Amino acid sequence: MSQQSHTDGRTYEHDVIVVGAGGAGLRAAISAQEAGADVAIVSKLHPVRSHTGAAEGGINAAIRDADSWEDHAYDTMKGSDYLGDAPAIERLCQESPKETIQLEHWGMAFSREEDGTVSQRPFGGLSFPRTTYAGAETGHQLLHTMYEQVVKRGIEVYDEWHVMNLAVTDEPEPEDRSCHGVVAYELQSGEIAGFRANDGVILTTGGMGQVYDHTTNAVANTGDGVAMAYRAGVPMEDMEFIQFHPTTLPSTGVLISEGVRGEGGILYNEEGERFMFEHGYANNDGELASRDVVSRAELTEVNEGRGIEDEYVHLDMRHLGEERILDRLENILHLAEDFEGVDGLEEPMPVKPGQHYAMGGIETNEYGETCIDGLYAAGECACASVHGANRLGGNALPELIVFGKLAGRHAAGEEYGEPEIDTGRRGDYEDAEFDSPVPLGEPDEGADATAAADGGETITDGDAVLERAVERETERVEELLVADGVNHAEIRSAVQDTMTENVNVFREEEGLEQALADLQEARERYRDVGVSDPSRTFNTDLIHTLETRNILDIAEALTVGALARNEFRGAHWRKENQIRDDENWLKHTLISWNDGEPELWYRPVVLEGEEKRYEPKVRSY
Amino acid sequence: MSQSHNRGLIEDFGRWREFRAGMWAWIFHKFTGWVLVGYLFTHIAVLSTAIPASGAEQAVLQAGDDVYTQTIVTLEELLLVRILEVGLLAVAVFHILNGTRLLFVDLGVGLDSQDKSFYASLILTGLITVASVPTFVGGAL
Amino acid sequence: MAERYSSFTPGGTMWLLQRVTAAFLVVVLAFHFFLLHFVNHADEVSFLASSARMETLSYYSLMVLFLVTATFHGVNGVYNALINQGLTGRKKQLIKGALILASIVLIVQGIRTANAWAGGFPL
Amino acid sequence: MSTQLPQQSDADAEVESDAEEAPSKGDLRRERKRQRAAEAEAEREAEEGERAAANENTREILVFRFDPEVEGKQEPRFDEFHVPFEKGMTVLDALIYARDHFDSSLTFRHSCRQAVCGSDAMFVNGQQRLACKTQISELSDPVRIEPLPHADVRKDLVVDMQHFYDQMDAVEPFFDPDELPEDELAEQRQSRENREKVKMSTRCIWCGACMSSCNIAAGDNQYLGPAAINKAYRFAMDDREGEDRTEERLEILEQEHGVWRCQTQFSCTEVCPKDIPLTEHIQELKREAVKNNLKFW
Ligand SMILES: Cc1cc2nc3c(=O)[nH]c(=O)nc-3n(C[C@H](O)[C@H](O)[C@H](O)COP(=O)(O)OP(=O)(O)OC[C@H]3O[C@@H](n4cnc5c(N)ncnc54)[C@H](O)[C@@H]3O)c2cc1C
Ligand code: HEM
Ligand code: SF4
Ligand code: F3S
Ligand code: FES
Repeated sequence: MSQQSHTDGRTYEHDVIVVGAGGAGLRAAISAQEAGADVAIVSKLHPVRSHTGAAEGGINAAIRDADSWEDHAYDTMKGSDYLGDAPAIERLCQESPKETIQLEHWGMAFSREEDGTVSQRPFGGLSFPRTTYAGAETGHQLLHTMYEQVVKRGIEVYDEWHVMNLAVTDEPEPEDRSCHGVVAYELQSGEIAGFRANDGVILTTGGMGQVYDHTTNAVANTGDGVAMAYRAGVPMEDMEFIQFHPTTLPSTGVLISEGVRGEGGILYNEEGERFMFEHGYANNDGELASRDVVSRAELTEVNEGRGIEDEYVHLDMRHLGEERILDRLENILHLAEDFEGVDGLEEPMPVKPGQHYAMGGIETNEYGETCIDGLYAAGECACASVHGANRLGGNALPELIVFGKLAGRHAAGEEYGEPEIDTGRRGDYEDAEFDSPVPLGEPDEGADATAAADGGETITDGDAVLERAVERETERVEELLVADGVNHAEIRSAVQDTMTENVNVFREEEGLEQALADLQEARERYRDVGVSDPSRTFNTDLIHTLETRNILDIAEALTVGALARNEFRGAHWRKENQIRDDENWLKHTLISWNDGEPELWYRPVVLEGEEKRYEPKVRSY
Repeated sequence: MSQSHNRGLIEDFGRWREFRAGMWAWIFHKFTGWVLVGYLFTHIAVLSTAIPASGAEQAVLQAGDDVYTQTIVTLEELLLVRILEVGLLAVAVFHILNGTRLLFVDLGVGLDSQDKSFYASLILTGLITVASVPTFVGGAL
Repeated sequence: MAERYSSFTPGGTMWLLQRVTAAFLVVVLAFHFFLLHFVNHADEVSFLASSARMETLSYYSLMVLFLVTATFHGVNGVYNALINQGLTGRKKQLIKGALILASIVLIVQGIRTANAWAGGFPL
Repeated sequence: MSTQLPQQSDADAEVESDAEEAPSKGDLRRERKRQRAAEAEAEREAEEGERAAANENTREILVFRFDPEVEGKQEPRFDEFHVPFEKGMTVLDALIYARDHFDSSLTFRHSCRQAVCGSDAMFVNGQQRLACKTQISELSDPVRIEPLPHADVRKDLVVDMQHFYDQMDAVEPFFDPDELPEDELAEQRQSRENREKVKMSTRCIWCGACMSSCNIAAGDNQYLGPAAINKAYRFAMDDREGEDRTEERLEILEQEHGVWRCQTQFSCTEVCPKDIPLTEHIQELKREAVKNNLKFW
């Protein structure tokens, strides 16, 4: 097979290229097309395989007369522990009702009330039962409904094309750069091709759960979009805020819905103690305390030697009675049986905390724009900052449809007013004083830097930039395919181990520093990585190797953020300073990739809403 | 490049060991249906000897010496034919019973116990066939 | 995209007829077997006995109907089975023609036989 | 079965002749790499044997291997792996273990690990199953894992799904009501009963297990297949769509290769990991179609 057949691949050209086909990507594509653009979706998975399909709970939307978007915004801001940006939060809450009903108009099979209207249910942290749902499979219904609309509109989908990099010009300042397309690798054929985007590229690559070894996220959630944008110059925002869900099955990370505790399920440690009460973690709410509290309690039990098999605790629902369980929690029985081999009617279910959601991501404003011209992001990979330090259940799905739509329209050329949230090093920001105990970033400095740093000339022409990007990626693949070296799986599991060990629910300085050292070592090893499968057909070995690089970059930024933020806010807990420190930390963490090295800086939170300012209050429920 | 492995018919059919009730029912119904059509054609062919026979003298007919009667009697004298007839009965009975099962399925009745009704058809076919052996194989040879 | 259906398609009709004939056949086939194997034993068959039965109009018409339905049911079944195996295009048309021809021959031959017994159409 | 595009053979021929003319550097390197891969393979097998002997609690999996490009894998074969058993281990876990520890070229689709993405339907011990939803403790040793039957194998356990997707697209799989409420904040009403009726049909995750298990779909490439028919059912039965639209949907289903091809084999219903009563839905549509046709008379 000649090398040629793979490198001189075609270039595909569209107005808007959407990377990813989860809820956010599909919504972005539909709205870009409605705004008149020729749009194409490029996704490493077929759209219906996206992880949006896993969401169970529902979509928060103030659609009832007794409810209001202002209340939703208030709840969200409070839930975020005052680290969300008000303009983004208000956008979310204002547009969510319309977008949710839009889904209904597209036929989504929501659960219904007697009078035929869609049902809503209460969810943690909400002052009104505004979580609109479709059984326990809201995400599945949402994803499929939207894919149906994509089919209906004949939007082009390139599925099983893994996007490897962005084609971004290389002006010295990221704020001056522009994005002109992406480079992607087709799994089936091994073809590497350029996708020219005349108007814009929208990243919607979803979560990054694979940074941890125990997660509710999919294997494909490797944060590719975040890492690509990061290396192209867009800062990562608030990466240290990771939500851990307290009840996931130990062997797979499959989520056991909060519903079990809601119905009266009880958590026990190895000694059979109901530790939430007996050890005083939450004397009022017990098992029903908020996610971060329960997660911390479980881990404390395990760390103090009262965990079962030193790993997990038991979630018992047997006392609810077979009838009630079958009626309301049938799905849970299947999950426990299928994924853990446990019969929830006969024995307690093993559970432990697992990574669930990344609050942080690609820095964007309230329209989904990044600081690079022509580059947008939406969905879990983005951080317009609606979730701040802690996401409320049911707030991610509205984020997909609202910001997906806005980014799509914007990329297709529709004008919005001046954004109120700044991106990049513009407006108000401060540089951080941060001394890393270990070297960070690329071991051989500059390897991944822009052409300017390579000594080449600065390219600012769109086609040339894309061409160069394709060449580079082709070279990279060729090198990986022939290199004899370390297996990506070893590196990946080293990263996951240290992240789970040191950057988990509990974080302390020593552990975080250890993690940075381990990550640096992993980076060293990654230099010798090699792909042992020589095939051009469906080479997942290669894809996983590429993804591992992204995981490395993200894990590092996440740890740097966690080490810098010495306070306890939302999901981020620090041993050294177990209080929320509004005086010093009412600001976003931003990390930029600066010629192969992460650079930390901060931006104040925007608490000014359209009409009022959200004053930080104590977060208690 | 985009080559792929087509496993072909042989491998597909090699999976018969992994068939489940509904598939067996399908295969059997198919097979019995084909046997029945085959029989229908031969049956009419054999019966057609009645056409030349109808031209025969009344006496010949009385004596049963006509082509038609002779053909049938000769055939019936062969044990093999008798045994084949039992087979035919089995085939027909199965086809009828399973056909009835299918009719119910088409009406949306008893879909949940489709495997049980298949087994029931099989067992009943067996019973009826065994019960009919004396009538078929016996009788004046 | 699979090709769109345009005008009235016989697909459903044939399917329905296959079921209707099947339901009819259950009754008649059972009767036929019973009459010719249990009531009258097969080895006792003779031209005259057959002839005697065939001379009644009701029996004659039942048998002709039986023949027609069985032929339709059987041949349509075979045709369906072939389509299920992916028979298409020219080959399909050819086989369809052949099957129709065979059915006609079968039915004509059957009726001639019946007429032979009945000594013409029984009136 | 032959979902392969005809022009591909030409493309292959071209590539081959290219390669013959001047074996590029890349080819040479790849050649060496293949050799190394073969050596590593031998080593791995030896190691694995030792491991198996040392560890009592392992499970043996037999995995179908095929790669059109890699020498030694062009002829389909089965590879044997011994993976340490853990409570709760699924077939997918076993495959991941084998890939990460023994042979990183072992290829299969998977993503969610929780039976919602539909990537990993496979033929495991004689039945179409989702690897991630199948406890290995429930299977007899050795666990035999093959790609979905009746689909072209691309590599190892990866099959070509394009044909399946085409069939899904053929039924116009999208909601299409006559009219919508004027107020963009007003929902269309749907009764609970009606939602209940379509509920099961909306659960499909496009895994293709049903299609693979159906002998009719195997024989007749044009047959819409159970999943696509079920998708059409989901809309045809939804009261929010208008009557004319429902009729159009029935017309699509009534094509020669539509619902009539189904011979009620039930295997689709049996293998569906989402417990969708596929046969029932298909049968209901047949009756609806007949009723609809009778109106013409
Ligand atoms: C178990 C679970 C339950 C949840 N429940 C809820 C809930 O009840 N309510 C709620 O609001 N939220 C919930 N969430 C959160 C929410 O579901 C997710 O945040 C959201 O679905 C993410 O959607 P997305 O479109 O951003 O990404 P995804 O749906 O993950 O899609 C990512 C897409 O990007 C593509 N992609 C990734 N990398 C590349 C690449 N390199 N090249 C090309 N394509 C690429 C993938 O193929 C995929 O199509 C839940 C999450 C989980 C895991
Ligand atoms: C006596 C009652 C009978 C019943 C209830 C019956 C029922 C059925 C039914 C329901 C089918 C359709 C199966 C499907 O499409 O899924 C069928 C198919 C068939 N029947 Fe019958 N049938 C009967 C008698 C006969 C007779 C007498 C013949 C022979 C002439 C016959 C030959 C066939 C054939 C060839 C098929 C097609 C089989 C295939 O799928 O390949 N049947 N039958
Ligand atoms: S109907 Fe069931 S088996 Fe078929 S594709 Fe859908 S989920 Fe899979
Ligand atoms: S297996 Fe096939 S024949 Fe019908 S019942 Fe299912 S589609
Ligand atoms: S991995 Fe998603 S269905 Fe099995």
